[in-house]
Amino acid sequence: MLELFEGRVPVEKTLEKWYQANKERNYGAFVSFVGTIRDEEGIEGLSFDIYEPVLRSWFESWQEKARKDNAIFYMAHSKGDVLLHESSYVAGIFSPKRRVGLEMLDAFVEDFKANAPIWKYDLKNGQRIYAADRSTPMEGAGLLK
Amino acid sequence: MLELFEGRVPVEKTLEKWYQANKERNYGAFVSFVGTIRDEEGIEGLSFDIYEPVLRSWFESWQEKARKDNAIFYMAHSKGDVLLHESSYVAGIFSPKRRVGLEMLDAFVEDFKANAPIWKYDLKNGQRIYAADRSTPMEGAGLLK
Amino acid sequence: MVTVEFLGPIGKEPMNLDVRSLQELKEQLHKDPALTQWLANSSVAINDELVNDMNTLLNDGDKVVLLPPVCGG
Amino acid sequence: MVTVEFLGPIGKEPMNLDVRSLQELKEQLHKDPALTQWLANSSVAINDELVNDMNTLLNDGDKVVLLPPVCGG
Repeated sequence: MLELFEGRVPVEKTLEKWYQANKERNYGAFVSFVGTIRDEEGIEGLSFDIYEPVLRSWFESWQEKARKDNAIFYMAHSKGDVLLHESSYVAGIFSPKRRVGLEMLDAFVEDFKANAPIWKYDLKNGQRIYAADRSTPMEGAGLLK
Repeated sequence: MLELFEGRVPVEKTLEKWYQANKERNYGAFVSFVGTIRDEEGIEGLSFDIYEPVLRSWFESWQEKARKDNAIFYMAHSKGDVLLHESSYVAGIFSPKRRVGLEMLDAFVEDFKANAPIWKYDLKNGQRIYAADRSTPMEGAGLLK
Repeated sequence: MVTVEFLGPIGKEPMNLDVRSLQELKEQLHKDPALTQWLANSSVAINDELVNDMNTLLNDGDKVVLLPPVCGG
Repeated sequence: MVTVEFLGPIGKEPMNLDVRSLQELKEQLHKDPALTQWLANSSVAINDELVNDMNTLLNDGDKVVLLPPVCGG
């Protein structure tokens, strides 16, 4: 399941909801990742744009992979502004055994960074500045170069 | 921090407490693992013995490793009986960046399985049966052979 | 007619263009010098499917989006 | 005198033994045939520190524990 939030992700409620929805479903392992905005480089926070249709297909392709291992992915992400020490990203996977969960979550988060259609901006001195230096061209970039 | 519980670990409260205690401390990543008892092989649940002094030193040696990477480990585990679909083990790590967290949690959980002084029993037909086939000799085993 | 949307930091209003191929689209878009850097590092989706092939045909009513470099999380 | 505790599934009451070395301890413990299998796969801690060296000395009042194969989680 993929959930988007205006502003920060409510981490505790999100993890609780996922856990509750799956605890009786005979998964032995639940591995999760929470990303929180760090106070660094003088930023006041981060801000995100998301292109939802492509994000949903990207997520579905991972859900498909997970299904083959009898696992299931969850993800929550922020749109708009997220302030320092708030969380913008939560990902989780339920799997029968821990090894599959740990490995798939790792691969998922890596691919997420490279290919999920989300744009990040620093909030600095009241401005919203594209994080160009930390951004990665997606698969197939430069087709119209 | 290492916490032991009689019976199941209260997962949501535990994750919430860890998250709350650390969200303002400028960690960018929180990776966690929850282990839940699967309904398999006809068991009614699992039961655990723990030797706490050696578990605490084992945990402290990991905490020491984490400290070098400015990370911090958390762990909660059950003593005694844990029933089907209840959770017996929660581990988490807060780190500045996600890569360190994912890798250290993976190594931590692997070493936990091999070297934490915890003994597992199947609860089956009202009996408590040592899970010999799934158990691993600890480092240095057989010294008095 | 196809509509073209420019996502994230590109910050350009959507356009309607009368183009029948990615080649034609490319030529049209290169007329705007502000787009040159973005064309070099953006991916392209037609009707929300990423495409890798310059020979992909465009049909009337197609929605094309340009996706610049990403950074989620 | 040292005390010896048998952890987890070994299921044997603690013993007090008058031994001065791991070698002596080993000989004493091998007198109980029920322990043979456990001695082959158990680790040993003295005063809650795991030991790997048969030459480690035992002092009066030491606590020795035998840790059979583990499986947490």
